[in-house]
Amino acid sequence: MVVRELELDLDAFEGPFDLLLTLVLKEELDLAEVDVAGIVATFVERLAERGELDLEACGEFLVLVAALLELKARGLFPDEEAELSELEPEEAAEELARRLAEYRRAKEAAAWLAERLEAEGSRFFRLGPAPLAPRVERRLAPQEPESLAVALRALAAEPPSVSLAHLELRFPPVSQFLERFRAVLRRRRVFDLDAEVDGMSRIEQAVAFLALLELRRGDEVALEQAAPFAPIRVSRAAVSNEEGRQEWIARSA
Amino acid sequence: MDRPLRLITASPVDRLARTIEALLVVASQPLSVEEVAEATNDDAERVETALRLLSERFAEGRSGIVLEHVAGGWAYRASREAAEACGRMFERPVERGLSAPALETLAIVAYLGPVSRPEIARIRGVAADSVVAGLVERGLIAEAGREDGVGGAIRYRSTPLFERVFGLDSLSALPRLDDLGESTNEIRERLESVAQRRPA
Amino acid sequence: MDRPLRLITASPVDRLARTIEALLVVASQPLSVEEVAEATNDDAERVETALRLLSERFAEGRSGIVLEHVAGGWAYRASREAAEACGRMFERPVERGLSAPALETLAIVAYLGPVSRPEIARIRGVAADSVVAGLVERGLIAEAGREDGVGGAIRYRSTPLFERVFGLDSLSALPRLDDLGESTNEIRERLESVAQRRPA
Repeated sequence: MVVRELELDLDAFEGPFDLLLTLVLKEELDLAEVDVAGIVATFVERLAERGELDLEACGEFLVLVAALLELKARGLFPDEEAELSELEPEEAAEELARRLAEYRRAKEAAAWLAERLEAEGSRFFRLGPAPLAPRVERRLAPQEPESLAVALRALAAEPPSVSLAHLELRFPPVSQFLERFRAVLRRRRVFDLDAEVDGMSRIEQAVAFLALLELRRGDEVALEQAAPFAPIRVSRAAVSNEEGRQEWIARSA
Repeated sequence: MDRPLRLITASPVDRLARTIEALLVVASQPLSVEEVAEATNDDAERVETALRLLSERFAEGRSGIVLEHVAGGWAYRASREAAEACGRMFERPVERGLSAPALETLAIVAYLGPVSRPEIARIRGVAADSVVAGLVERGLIAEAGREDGVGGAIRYRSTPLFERVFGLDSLSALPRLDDLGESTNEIRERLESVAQRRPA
Repeated sequence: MDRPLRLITASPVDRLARTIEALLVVASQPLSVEEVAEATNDDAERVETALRLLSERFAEGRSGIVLEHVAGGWAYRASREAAEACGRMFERPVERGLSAPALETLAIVAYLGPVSRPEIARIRGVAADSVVAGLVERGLIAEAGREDGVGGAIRYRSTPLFERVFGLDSLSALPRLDDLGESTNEIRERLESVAQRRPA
């Protein structure tokens, strides 16, 4: 399935997905008018028609829809994010891409560390002093009492007013839902997506769905839907070594 | 006496000896024959044979690592030949100052003590366990009862060594902090309220 | 080629090697060439020669004690052959693995440190407090001052123990992030290649 050729029939737009992106990037289409959940629904319908899950397409779709949602969320909350709303759409897209890349790199680095830890699991070395080593006495030079007062005054100083708010994602991060769904699946083998996201905003629901796709991509869950728009049923993937390991690690977190 | 060298290298006792060699280099306590036998899944007699073998290899004059039988079992030590170098390595220079976390914690204990770890953590905005343990080990602070009697958190106060290091006759000689509050309680409240506003 | 064995045994480098052997067996941390040179009162070049000699002798497959360069210095560890026996006797430094959030946080601190909890939270999109506390407790990361000097959030860096547990020579032995993932530009290009700027 070619994601860019996905035919959309939305209130604000009719045509292929790549044309929609082009119009949005050119600011000829107001993203606030675009029903992103509708795009997700169309994509899911096409997937369902094909009967098998096209993982490559899901991955590509995930990145594109995440980008759209981020841009849209920014546009919808201009007052809460004054600094970001000052960004040109071009810059916003760039900033978004930068953050996606940053988070992705952190995840890649984490995956590398996990592999390394596994490979170095048989590494044993002494922690602490040797049994027959001489005891070391740590001696401290005379200190200035004033340094204590300085330290306490520093602790009493008003925190810097530099706000990190402009750096925070308003848009709920996919990772939040990943962790949430993993937690649910540790307690229950199966759950209905609709019940889990009940009461959330549409944007949150869409992000929750993205998280599900990501879990499916990693073979952590199986998804079932009896018919388009029927409740999506999420179940833990068949028990594999991988899952056993995940649970084991999760318990020690 | 056919090719004895080859025999030794390939013999299972030598393999056992190599494993014991490894256990001893990881241990931070002397190891008893029983402990080694359990870890290697081997019998005590064979372990003893292997240890004898090792103590010949790791012997004074032959090796820098010397295997010694002490009260609690077997452990490596440095050879006498290396005593001078070891002396130089362990002779730590006098430390010039404390790390920032240690100084912050010490200031809190000195001015607000006796004070508990949870309280220190609230003021600093971070768990205080390892820093407090370090200061106790250095003798700069010490336990001083518990909060609200039995079951409360342990509280800490500064020690006479602390006063000596900082050149204080007593705690009342600490520099004044009138700008922060009129009483210890006021200072404490101010620190806690600032901590709440600090970025996590 | 006269009696080469005798020559080697008596050579000063071998004596130096024996002394270094001894230092390493009592040291609590990996020793840098400079530290060894200082303790042995010898020059760095000769120390390096001796260390090379020792790492051949204490090599995997040959000895239960393995000498390796790790965390910016030289240290012994147990041979892999002995891992099973070690596992029965000792706890691993990271006994029960690390959760996915812990690994992500550790990666951020190792690559970007010193870095504060708010910064970690921004990159991961979820609060980092308990994960950071857990990593500090395991000794894999440690405090490294505060942001903006006075009053800022505490920053963290990875520790030498982290490098040892992961078998890293130094932090620069971590793979470059650019080699691991797509760069910003690539992601942006991907967005644009799909959007393909058709005549609207």
